[in-house]
Amino acid sequence: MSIPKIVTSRLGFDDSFTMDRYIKTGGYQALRKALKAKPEEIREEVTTSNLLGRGGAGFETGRKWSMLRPNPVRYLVVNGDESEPATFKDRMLIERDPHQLVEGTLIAAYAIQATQAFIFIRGEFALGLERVINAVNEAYEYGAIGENIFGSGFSIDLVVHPGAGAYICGEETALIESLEGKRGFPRIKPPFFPAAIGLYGDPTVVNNVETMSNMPWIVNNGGAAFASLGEGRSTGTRLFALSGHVNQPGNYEVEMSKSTFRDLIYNPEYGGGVRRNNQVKAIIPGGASAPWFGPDQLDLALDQDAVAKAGSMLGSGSIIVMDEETCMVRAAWRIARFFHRESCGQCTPCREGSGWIDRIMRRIEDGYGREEDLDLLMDACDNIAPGVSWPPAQTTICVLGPSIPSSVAWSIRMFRDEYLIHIKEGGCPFR
Amino acid sequence: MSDSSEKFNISIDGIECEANAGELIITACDNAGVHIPRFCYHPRMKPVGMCRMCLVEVSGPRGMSLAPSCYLQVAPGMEIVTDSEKVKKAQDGVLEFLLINHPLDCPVCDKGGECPLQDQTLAYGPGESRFVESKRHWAKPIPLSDLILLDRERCIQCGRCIRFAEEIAGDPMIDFMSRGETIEVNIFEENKFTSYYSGNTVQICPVGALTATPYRFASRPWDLEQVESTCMSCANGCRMVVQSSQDKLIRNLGIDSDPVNQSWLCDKGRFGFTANQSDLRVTVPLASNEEVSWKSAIDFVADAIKQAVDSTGPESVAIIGGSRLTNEDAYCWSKFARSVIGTDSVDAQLGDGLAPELVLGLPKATIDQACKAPLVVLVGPDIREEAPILFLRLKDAATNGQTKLIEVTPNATSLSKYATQSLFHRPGEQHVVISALVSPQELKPPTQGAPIQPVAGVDVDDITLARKLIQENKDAVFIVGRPSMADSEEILTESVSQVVANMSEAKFLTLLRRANTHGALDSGLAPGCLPGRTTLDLGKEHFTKIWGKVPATKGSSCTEILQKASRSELKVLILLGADPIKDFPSKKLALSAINSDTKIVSITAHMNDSAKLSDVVLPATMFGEKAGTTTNFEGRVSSLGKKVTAPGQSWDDWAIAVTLAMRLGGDLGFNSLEDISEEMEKYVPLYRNLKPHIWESSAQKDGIVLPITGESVKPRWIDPIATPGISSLTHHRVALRDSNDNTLELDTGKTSEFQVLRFEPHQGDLKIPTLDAYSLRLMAPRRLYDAGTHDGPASATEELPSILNLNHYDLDRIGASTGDRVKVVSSTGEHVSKVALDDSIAKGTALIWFNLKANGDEIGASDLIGVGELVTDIRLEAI
Amino acid sequence: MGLLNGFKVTLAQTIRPRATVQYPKVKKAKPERMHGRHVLNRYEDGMEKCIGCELCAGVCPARCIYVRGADNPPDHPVSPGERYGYVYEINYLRCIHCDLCVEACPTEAITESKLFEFSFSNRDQAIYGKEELVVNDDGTPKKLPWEDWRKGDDTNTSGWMRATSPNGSKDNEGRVHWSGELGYGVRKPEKNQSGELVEQ
Amino acid sequence: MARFTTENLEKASEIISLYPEPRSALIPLCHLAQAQDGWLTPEAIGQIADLIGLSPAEVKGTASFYDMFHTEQVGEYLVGVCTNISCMLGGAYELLEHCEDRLGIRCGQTTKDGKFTLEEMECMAGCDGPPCVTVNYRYFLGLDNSKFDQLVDDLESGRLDEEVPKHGTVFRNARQGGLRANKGEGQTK
Repeated sequence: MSIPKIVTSRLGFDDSFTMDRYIKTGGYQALRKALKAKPEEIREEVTTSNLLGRGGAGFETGRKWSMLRPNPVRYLVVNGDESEPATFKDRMLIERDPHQLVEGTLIAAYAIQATQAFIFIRGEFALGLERVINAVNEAYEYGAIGENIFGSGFSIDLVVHPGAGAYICGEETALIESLEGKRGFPRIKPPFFPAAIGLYGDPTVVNNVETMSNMPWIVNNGGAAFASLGEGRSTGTRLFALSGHVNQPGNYEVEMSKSTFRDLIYNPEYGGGVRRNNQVKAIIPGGASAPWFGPDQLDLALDQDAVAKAGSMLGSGSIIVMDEETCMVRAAWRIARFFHRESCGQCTPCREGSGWIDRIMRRIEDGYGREEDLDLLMDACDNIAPGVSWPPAQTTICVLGPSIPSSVAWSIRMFRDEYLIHIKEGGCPFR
Repeated sequence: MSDSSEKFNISIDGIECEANAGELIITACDNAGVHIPRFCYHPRMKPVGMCRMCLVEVSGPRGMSLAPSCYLQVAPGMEIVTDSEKVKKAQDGVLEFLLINHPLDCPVCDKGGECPLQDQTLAYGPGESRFVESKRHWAKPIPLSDLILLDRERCIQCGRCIRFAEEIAGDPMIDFMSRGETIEVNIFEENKFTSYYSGNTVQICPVGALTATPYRFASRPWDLEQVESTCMSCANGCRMVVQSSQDKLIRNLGIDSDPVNQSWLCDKGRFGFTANQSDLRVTVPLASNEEVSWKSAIDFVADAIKQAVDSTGPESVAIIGGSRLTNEDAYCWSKFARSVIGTDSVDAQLGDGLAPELVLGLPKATIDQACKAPLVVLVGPDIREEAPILFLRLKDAATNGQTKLIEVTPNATSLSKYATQSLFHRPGEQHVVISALVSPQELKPPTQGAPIQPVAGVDVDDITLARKLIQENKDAVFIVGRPSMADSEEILTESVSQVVANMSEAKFLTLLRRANTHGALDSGLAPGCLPGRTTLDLGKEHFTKIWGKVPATKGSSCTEILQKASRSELKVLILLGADPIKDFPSKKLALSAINSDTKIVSITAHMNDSAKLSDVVLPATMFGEKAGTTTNFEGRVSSLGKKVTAPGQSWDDWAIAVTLAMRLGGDLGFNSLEDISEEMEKYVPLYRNLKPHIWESSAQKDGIVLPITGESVKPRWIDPIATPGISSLTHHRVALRDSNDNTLELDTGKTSEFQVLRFEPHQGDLKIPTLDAYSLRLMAPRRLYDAGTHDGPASATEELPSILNLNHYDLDRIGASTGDRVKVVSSTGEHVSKVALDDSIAKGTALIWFNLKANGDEIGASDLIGVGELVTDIRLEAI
Repeated sequence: MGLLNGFKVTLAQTIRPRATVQYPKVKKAKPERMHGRHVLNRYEDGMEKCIGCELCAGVCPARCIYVRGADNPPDHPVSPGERYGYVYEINYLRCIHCDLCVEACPTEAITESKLFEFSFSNRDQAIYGKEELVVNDDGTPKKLPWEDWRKGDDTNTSGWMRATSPNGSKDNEGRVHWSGELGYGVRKPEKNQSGELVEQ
Repeated sequence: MARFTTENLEKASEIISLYPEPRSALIPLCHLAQAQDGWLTPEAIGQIADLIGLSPAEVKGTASFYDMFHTEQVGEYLVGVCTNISCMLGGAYELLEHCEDRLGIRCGQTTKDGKFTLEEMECMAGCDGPPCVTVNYRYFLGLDNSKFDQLVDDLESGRLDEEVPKHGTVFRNARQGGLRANKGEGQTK
């Protein structure tokens, strides 16, 4: 295949994270180019590229920028708090190509004329933090950050902010709260849309690490070149994090819309097939909060809209493959447990509901389930996200609430028999 | 919430109604009489949308969807559905979730019976639990402070307490800890929740998670009785309900009174009822500390008065005190003193207050007016220590409102954080700063080009900035009070003179310490004053007609009375709930007066230092045990409720006066409380139209500011979930609609009978002695909790030692360090005290909190203060 | 004939067995569900069941019960949990033995024995306090000198058949809701009750 | 111990200067305190509160929200085993059981010698090598039972000292100096 590597071009080098290698491979040229253009030209390029946010929600980056409220102070915050289960693409970009991230951030900061930029990196990424901080220090020395960058008259400071271990801080308003030194409680929207009232009450753009890493390429090659890749709204390439029962789990950059889930799982260049040549039982196409797909949907294209139409989402671009030897109750329970542990505790349905669902699921898995538990689970799910449908309705401040029912409800819908076996046999048949 | 008066139509459950722009859906529904269940929402705090109980269906761009009504604002044409199946299921679901981890120990829980969670579960919740797993467990109640206990199992994480502490009180000593299902409210290690306002968190807790030790397990809601009343812990006059069980006061709860306390109470007021049950209560008449009958006690007092009047004239009988009394008591005593004894030597203040002409004669501002004013100038003490709820109101005005705040104080106060400008001046030189701020002349250097010297220790730049603000806001509200007991009241009078002379539009709020001082002054319990805010000269004619007799000349003030007593020129001194030994600024004078030949009669509810040395002690009823009205420092009259029977043989103060009068051959003409209020209404123009039935009308539950302007007060609908525990109050709008009595036939306060007292600015020239390099100027401010007998035993704060506090510079100068003993020399003599370091105190200044309990090597501020001195300067010597 | 007609009823009655007995010389057995003087029960470990919640006082139509709760002393707890009945008084001059207190009690602390024969010579005596009401260590009621206890008066106290349907569900009808492990007085089911002890 | 060293105090004020509002420095300062002491001591919380103008309760409340801050002492090596979905599919629970046996402690406990604390982690973004194990946030991917034993041996013998810094130290480098760009008009709030 001859699709360009947009964000993973340097990953073949062992020293991909160094300034040396970065400069040798054309680093900071895009920033120079961008600084010569007008900010609105850069914004135009990005709008043309139709780059969708790579964080999960998939919102057009250009449109997000255009919604910023006019204000003397504007902030750019890069969301590197990657904690979605089975998502590990940002960690790779942070650890292996920090300069690309820094350059992308600076381009974006220039484009939106930010007054200060922050890169929020998940606290657990110790190596990543060290490398990005180094990259930022080097970039300061190089003159790429700070006052009058490359003599362009544009000045900005870039602060690397470590997180401290809370999944919820990936939610943009929680991330802003956390960056303000508060508990990572998501804010209520309205009125706290970051573009209007964000960090310290000023308009703020929050973008994902992968989104930022795409910036240098877009500036170098133009938005149109980016838009020519992929199909429809899903343009460019995208990093997919493939994990679970595949022979070669890993991050793979593929052109959007052109491949299918099957390609990704079975292509020897990518997943290399399912372990022990087993059959695929189910896949989770976009992180823990996404509804599940069965084997019949493997031929769906890796296209944001196509997947949405099929009733799920590409989300953060992580694909979890489960083969026929997997206990679906256990898999669904583990995801429910994750949300239980990561609920921030603000809204009642999420705080209490996640714990309850965790406990019921565990009971079923341990063999103490009752048949009425299935209806109970569905009803509890319905109370957290009325309708238990996709996209979910919400009774909570943020979307973590409606994410809880997803794995539970879909596993019950798809594998009700397996639940009943657990209940009738008093335990897990896979153990 | 915006003040915009724009109105538009919305539909609630299919019924069209009007809503104000910027209003929250939940408020609009409340106004329409549709109740939406809620837990975290509190009308006095910012919405957070945490509990999700208030979900309703709202029309939006994507059709009808569930949305929390507590933070969404109404929009024109909005459709709101509060009773659809979808909404009911959501409410049911949220309650089921809340009950998952909530223990069902309602029979043991203090909230059981008045619990919003119980009530709303019954109304909106599931009938049965589907939860079979085990609940979350925490250690049962943990103390957050000596007063507040927390049961984390019962907590539903609504965050009301935390938000109150941070948002309203500004004391963020509690916070959420941990995350998710294990989230808990807690304090940091050993830092107790020692806020003055901690009791409010108990009141607003929608479950029994926070309980207060004085009420813990003491009663159940169904055996409580309640009466509306007004707090008499300070002169702020907070509205509250007083609850009792088995004829014992058991709990006070704040009423959401819009113009006064907005549902908050300070801990002193909230737990003040414990003073009613104090061991220090006097329950029988005592003569020479022996129990006697009322008859012989009255005989003794009457004989003493008669003898004194006969031998040395009526002015040899004097009365001090009156702030504990109701307005009716005060009027009765005023009449008794003037018409029966014939003395004008009556003083409700103890030399620690403000001159009557300041309190009665200045153009007044209400709390509300102060909080809406563009500029408030605080001239005086730390108001958190003197009027804690006024502090909350001002803090709110400064942080959430448009009010700018300038403080002119000797030291940093609790308001400094929120003030636009803080001018910390040398104690005793306040009037110099005020003069620089308000006078038409700008500050000028002594000679051309020379730098301008600081004014009383205040930086010139600060003065200039503050001056600019004041000159721009000529209608500023001045809050004035005594910053320190060591400064003479003349200093404040001088400051006020400066303001009045230069700013004709300025209004004043006069801070008074004790509860009904204002009412006592209104009733003429001050030398040279007569009821209705008039003077002896102006009102003599009128009151001679009514009372038959009024003294010819002005009597003595408290200081003069004590001086006369110490010189044995006084025969009888009646202490009307006063304790000069504790409260008079100079202890030396108070002691020598009480220990003199003068016969001392103490009419008191508690055995205090002065009562112990009195010849006769008469037991009086106190707050909660008597009805009547009281007047706060705004001049707002509000009603007092009688809830319990007074212990032992205590009498109402008015009854004591009536009996004494009869024994002395006079007749005050009163047989009941109603008789007194009737006479006051009839003959004192100030109280005109203040008929008893007014207190029954819901429109005036917040009290009425005198003089009555005829402005009608719109009562609030009181959210029962915001303040659980108060059984239905007639503040409810429903009740108002029903009432069609003509209570608002109130007239203007103009008087046809006599002229009222007006404050005339003095052209005084105070000569404050210059502070010499070897001396320190004493500052003796008061704290909320002091050694006064009115305090309940439950105190949220640690006890401070009564010792000398100095900054490190002065401490080094005498070569002492914290804990050392030093010799203190003042005009009253030599004393020994421990010292402590406090760098918030300015150089050259020493601070002792006034009237704290002094033990061992400690010193009371009143030991050092002399009489008739403008300021108190002291010298220190190392021992 | 006419004469006898008039005596017909009387004569018919004279040959019937007598319904009255020579009380107090003769005493009839008391009905199973007789409500008499209260007892305050204990758990088997001696702890009092009363938690001082005042629900009995709240529900009492005669207002004859006075309860005050207090914090359990941590070293010598009187009842399990935080709170115990510090004061418990019943005024028998007012009590109507309606058993509503028994229904209201969340811990089955108060039940009624079948004793009704007690009289007082002064009003104070009519007010029973905890001293009189709390059962002995072996779970039997205290028998006070002025009370006339008969065999069976202290067994089958009323709690055993209280609340046939505690939460209003008909499923509970006919089931014994005396909690099995709760101390003194585990009862056999009454006639027509299923006899299944509900698990706690 | 407990209070910041002079050097760290300097770092602390440097960190505070990076942000428009001091409160933002809360998390970095807690990291700094933890790097110094291994856990977040009450004294450190008190000092951080002073530095950024909050009450200690607020600092503790905020810090306790985050998993990485320990308000009680933990072991020198914080061994985290991810058991989230991808790692679970890769046998994480089986490995976790082995870890418990090998270290002789249950999940969440600390060994008696204070060396190891075992924790069950949520997804650490190491899904390409399940099960993912981290020691003081340094990754060891694709471990099986014997490789884990080897890892424990290496840690105990100090062979990994370079690679795995002492507990609490998340990152070993920091930004030097404060802000360099001119604070624009709007930026000083």
